[in-house]
Amino acid sequence: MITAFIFRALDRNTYIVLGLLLAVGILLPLLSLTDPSFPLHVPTYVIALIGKYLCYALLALSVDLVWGYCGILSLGHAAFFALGGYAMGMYLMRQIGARGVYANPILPDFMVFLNWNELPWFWYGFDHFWFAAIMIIAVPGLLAFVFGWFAFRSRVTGVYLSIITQAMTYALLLAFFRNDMGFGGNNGLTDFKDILGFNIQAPATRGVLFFASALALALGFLICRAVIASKFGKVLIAVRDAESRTRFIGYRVEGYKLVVFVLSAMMAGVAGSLYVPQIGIINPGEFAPANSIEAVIWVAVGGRGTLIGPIVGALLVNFGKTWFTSGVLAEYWLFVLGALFVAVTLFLPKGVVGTLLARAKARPTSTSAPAAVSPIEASIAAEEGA
Amino acid sequence: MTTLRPTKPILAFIIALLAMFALFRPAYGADVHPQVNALGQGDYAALESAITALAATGDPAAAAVLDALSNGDLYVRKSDGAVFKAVRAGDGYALTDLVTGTDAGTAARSDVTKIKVNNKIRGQIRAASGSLTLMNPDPKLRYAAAADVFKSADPAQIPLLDSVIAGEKDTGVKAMLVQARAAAVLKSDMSSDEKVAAVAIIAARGDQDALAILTGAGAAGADPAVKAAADAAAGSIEGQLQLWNGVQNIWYGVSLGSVLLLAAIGLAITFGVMGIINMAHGEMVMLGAYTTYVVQEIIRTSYPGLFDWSLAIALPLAFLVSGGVGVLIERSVIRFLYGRPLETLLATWGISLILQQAVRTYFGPNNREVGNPSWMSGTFDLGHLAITYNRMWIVVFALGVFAVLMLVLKRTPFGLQTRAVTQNRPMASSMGIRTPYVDALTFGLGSGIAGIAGVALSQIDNVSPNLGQNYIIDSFMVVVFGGVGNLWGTLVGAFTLGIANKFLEPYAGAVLAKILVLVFIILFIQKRPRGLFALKGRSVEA
Amino acid sequence: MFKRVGRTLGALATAALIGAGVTGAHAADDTIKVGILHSLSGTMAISETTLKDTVLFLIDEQNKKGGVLGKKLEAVVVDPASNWPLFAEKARELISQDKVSVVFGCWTSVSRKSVLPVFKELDSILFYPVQYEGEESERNVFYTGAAPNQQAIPAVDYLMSDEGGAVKRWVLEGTDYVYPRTTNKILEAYLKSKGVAAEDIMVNYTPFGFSDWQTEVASIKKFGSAGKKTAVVSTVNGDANVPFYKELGNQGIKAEDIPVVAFSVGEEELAGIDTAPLVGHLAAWNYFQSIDTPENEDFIKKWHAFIKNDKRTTNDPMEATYIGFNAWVQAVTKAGTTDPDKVIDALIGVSVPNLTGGFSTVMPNHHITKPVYIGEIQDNGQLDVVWQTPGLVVGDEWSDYLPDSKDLISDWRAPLSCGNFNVATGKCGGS
Amino acid sequence: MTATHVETSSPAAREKASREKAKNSLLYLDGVSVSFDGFKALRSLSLVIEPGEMRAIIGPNGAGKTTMMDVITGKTKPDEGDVYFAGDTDLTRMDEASIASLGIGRKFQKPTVFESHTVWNNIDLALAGVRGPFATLFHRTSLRETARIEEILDIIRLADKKEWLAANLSHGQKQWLEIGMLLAQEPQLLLVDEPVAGMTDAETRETAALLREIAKTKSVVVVEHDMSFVRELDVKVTVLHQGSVLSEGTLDAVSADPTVIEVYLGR
Repeated sequence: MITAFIFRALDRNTYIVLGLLLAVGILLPLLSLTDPSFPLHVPTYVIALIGKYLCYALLALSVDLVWGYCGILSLGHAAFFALGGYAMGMYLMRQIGARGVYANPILPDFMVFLNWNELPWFWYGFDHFWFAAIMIIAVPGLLAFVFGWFAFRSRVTGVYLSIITQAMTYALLLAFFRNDMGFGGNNGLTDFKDILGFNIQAPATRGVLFFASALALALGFLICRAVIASKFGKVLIAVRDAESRTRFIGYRVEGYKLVVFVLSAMMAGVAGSLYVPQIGIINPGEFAPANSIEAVIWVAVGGRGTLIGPIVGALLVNFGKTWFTSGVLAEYWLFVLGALFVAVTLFLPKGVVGTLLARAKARPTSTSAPAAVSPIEASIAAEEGA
Repeated sequence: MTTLRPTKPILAFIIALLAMFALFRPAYGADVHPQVNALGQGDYAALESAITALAATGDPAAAAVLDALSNGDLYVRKSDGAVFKAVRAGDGYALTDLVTGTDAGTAARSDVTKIKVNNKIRGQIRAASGSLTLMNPDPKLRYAAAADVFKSADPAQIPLLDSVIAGEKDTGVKAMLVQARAAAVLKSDMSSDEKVAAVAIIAARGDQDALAILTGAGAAGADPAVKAAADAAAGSIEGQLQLWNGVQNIWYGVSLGSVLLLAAIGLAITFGVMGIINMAHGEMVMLGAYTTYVVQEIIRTSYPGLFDWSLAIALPLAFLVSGGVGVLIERSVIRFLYGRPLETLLATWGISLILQQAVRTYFGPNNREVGNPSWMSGTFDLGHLAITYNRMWIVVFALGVFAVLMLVLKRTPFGLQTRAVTQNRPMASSMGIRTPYVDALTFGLGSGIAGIAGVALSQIDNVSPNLGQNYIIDSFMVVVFGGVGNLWGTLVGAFTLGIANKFLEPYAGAVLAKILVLVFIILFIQKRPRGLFALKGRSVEA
Repeated sequence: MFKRVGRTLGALATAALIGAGVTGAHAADDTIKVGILHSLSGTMAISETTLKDTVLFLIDEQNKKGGVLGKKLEAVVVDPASNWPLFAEKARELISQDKVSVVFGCWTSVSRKSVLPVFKELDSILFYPVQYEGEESERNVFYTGAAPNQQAIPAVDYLMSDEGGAVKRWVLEGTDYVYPRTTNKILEAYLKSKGVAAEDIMVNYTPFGFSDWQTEVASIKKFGSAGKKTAVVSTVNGDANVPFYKELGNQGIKAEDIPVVAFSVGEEELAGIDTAPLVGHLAAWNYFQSIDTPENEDFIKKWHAFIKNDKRTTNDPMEATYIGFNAWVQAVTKAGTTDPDKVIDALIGVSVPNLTGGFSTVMPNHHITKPVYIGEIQDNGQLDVVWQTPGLVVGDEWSDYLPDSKDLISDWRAPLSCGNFNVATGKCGGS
Repeated sequence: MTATHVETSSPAAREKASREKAKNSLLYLDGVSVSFDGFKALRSLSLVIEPGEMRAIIGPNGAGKTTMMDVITGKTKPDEGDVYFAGDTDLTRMDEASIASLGIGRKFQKPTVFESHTVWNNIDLALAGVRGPFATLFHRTSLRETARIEEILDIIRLADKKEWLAANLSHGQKQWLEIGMLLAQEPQLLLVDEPVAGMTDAETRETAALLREIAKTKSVVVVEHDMSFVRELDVKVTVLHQGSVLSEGTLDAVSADPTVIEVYLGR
């Protein structure tokens, strides 16, 4: 059943994307291990940078799955991303063992100097990778489940949902800032030494982490593709386009929203967990509502309702950010980002990829005329107009 | 204060004696220049004794000299060690002779050194000049002096107080003096009957200060009768203060609520009435605050006399600036996005980034100073509740803005058109209402109100490019909690959240209180997705 | 058309690679590059922008003197945008792509923690100019701001002294993050060691950017009216200070009654408030603009000329940057190279003039010696020194008042070369 | 047959009587009231639909037609009153999805189809069968289902446009597609809200024929303004006014009813 489910997703385009991602995932780390004099040598800096972009791309993909395909504009996905990151961070903290500055075999440094006497219960188990791996998926999934179960059942939709997801991540931001929470307060978790026994800063480990990110993105893409290609995916789009209609033909919409929201949260959690070892720190700043909104703009730039769009958007915007925040342009970054938000919503409502796709579609097909209104807009308008 | 440093009682005693002399109006004549100049010699310890000596002369100029010293206006001329009052004039200082009050020429910056004071010296000066001004003709000053004496509670001053009380006509000042005397009595070694009487006087105050004095009086080692009386009085005050604590929480909640209301009320129009998720709302508030700053800067440099009017002048300007920017945003961006609220969210978020960075580039990233006009500074007591003027005015102002807005929306043709357009755009347009015009003006109104909220918030918060960011989430919470499209909901929502927050704060701490309120709102929205005062209606099915 | 998108994606990736590779390759040899890693946008821009300008100013001054080792200095400015992971990314960019020899940067502890692994991995030098909670000593970092014992403890000593008002009762008011938490832990232990009873210490925390201080100020007032002299030790951070002081002023808490001594409030922060009601409240720093020395006067004059605004204030982190910059210049001159390993070794023991008329020396623990000043807020927004430590204070990275760090010392000289040597076990902790 | 309000003193007895009445009907509404902020949209509305019956409901704007549909389909919960389906299923305790699964299909006044899906997928989604999220995730369309979709596409005359996006259909085609989706649900009862609004005369006639065809096997409730269309349907008519039933009978009979005339023509 699962294989059939996945198999259905495999069309030619999916092969291309998967192939490309895996090629990048294997080739770049290999090239980074070459001698710097080698003409195709890739500096570690680039690996670290693109590794981060890949994690962001996976986050964008997860946002797109709920927003682009189901019409749920979540402004709280940074929370799931950060929770996944924290789960990984906790594992990495426990791996430090007695090599912390205070040489305490059990307690992480920040607990030592704040006079904690024993490990809080919620840190138990994180010394095992398998446990952390489960938590990376389970914690964001559980939060999404609880939150979604209440919200979707009470039919909180549209802007209300966006605003309370924002409130959710904001509340978590404040909570994780508290030192009493036992997650290192605003400094977060850092100073990681190794992962699964390998030095986390070794070029080879970096390469593997990079590959893992590319692989996770490829898998995320494949899963999204399979979901979209299934009847489930059709129902999602149906919910996005006309929620009431879907209810009146007998689909329990809240169930669908819940499943896709939880799936998306889990993907975001995985993205966060791969992000943390590559960046080397996780702190409450990752919960900031602004981060969620930025992830949404990646999707909007790339094109929501397409699966390539969010990946392209995340890469484009973050490349722009890297480029703009260096040198003389530094002061203008926020102008550019702000203008991008405005321009995309005004002139490119379908995003870069969406626009390209629409143009490509308009040319060869004769059976269908191009849609006058973007269905997404129509559905959102219908949703909000009610 | 249980441990008295040696200088103080001596000083007070001398002052007391001199003050009694003062009642008999003896003639002065001695030149106090040496005593004044002594202030400029040596370290803090030397300064302390110099102050004592100066006060001991009882010269009428002494109070003014001490006042200037406390304000940090006294300078020593390096060449001859003479002490002057100096004010900045050009590159140097203009000097004034302290005794004669005559102009004493100027000095270059490097020629004079400031006489530094610290808190301890300031306290000493306050006690000294408190005693010196107990006979000032101005009852307000006398009252303040009596309050200072009450705080210092020095037994050595009892004789002085006795004589002053006898001559005092003003009942308010007199009551204060009596309390000051009682406080001093409790510190003295007078009879226990006297002390029990003093306990009763202090207990009548019933406030935190009284409690502190009574706790001190009831400390171990006190006379059993005094201790019993003090403990009983302290107990009853504590009970009363507990009650006042609740009142205080409500007031703080109302005050926080008024800030939330101000921040949210513009949003209640742009979001609540028009359905635009204006993430740049906070920046409209910020622009209002910066307008206040600019107005004050101009007033400071050109028309210093108008400073107390600065907020009144800033109000209409802030409304125009923020409103104008709002209209501009509406015309250039938002009008293309009607019916797509989620898109307005993204676009206005972009605008908010641009506005923030624009302000940061133009004004710099630092906080800007916005002063409180005199009528917004200070505190007054209502029972045992200390109400600060700025908070009070902000509550009044928030309610005023709310009332005016209600009037505009309910009683003017513009309000009627706004409601018509937001309820049924095509119908309104076919009835001859110029909907684009109304849209722009409504958005401008919402933004303008955010701007005047900025004027008020500049009085209690930072004026920095980030100002708006601190309010945006709270504002949305208030509007959503209160019920979108319902201004009364916003009013009730703001005060409910404010009071809830302030009641939680003492128990949970500020951080947890805020988290709890957020969680509460999230849960509440699940229960009532359309907020407190949502309009029920037949679902218009798509 | 998917193919087309795929191709675009590929092209982008290639462009990114080439872009990165090309700019990285042409690191010029005729200049020495200096990285500046301070936020120019976002919430921290308020504090950090000034430091960026300071480094640019110092580089300009140095180049007027002919640069270092016969080469001109060239600034590379990046904007980590108050975003902690971006700090790490930018640090990596500065070191491996721009090939800077040294980086001046960071303000918050978390930004420093975020870039630490990068500096360790790529072996470069970071000068960190801000007062912080201590409990850290890294080979690649030089801490020119104050450690807790160079700010907090002298401030408390002053307040406990007769001259400071003989304070008996303490409110430790802070923003809820690591610096206040640690500082308050240290202070609590210190106060208790001085015989202060537990019920005479009140600790309270508020969130970042907190603006409604009514309840907190009221409870300070209440705590302070118990008949004992009370003081507030404030580790309130950033933007929250202005509303805090405004509320103090409005509720009529005067410095003579309950003085507030702050560790995060300097000239820059005071520029945003009407300080008239705050006169007499205190701040503890290692530098004040008002300090009257020829060095300082000269520095301020040149700074004003550079920034073309004679209203701009100077502050403690600027002085820390100044000390760090000059120490680095001297160490490079001494080592005759910008090679990080050699410069790190050369830095220890370097002694450079500070702006308060003395010298600051880089110690083996990578912290520096500093005088500690207590200043009183004046009505012109400046701080006047009312007290200072008799001599220089050596930055203590591992606090003596925390049970787990009192046995640790740091010495980066060979042969010990350890940032957390445990004198009790005789072992270098960590890796 | 006019549905009369059941007058019995005790609630238990009333409920029993109500159930008795409901037992033989397909849809049974008794004493249903709904109010919004003081406005009474339905006042003690009672209505019975027999199995296999087609009923037209007319009434001026604000008569409560759409609210009645909302109540039947679970969108709105009545303040009071009973709603039973197929004898003993209490609809007031169920949500839209379960009511739809019971076999009640609803067509909206404004045609609502899934615009970014193809015509084929629209029908496929509505097809009776799997509804749960996990079931749909792994569901594969069977041959039998394909055949049924083709069949319905023929009925609604959209077979040649099955690959079109629904967004690109004309207004009338969308109306039909929506009816097709209703058919695919295999409902026992169809609620059709103004099916011919905005249609040409030819389309109207075809739609009437289509509905009559459907009514052979299912119960249908049609809400309509268009009198000629109602006449074309030739079924019993219920007139709603101000939230309750004003008159019931053949079109001719209700047209002659003086109260109806008064409501429609005014005094």
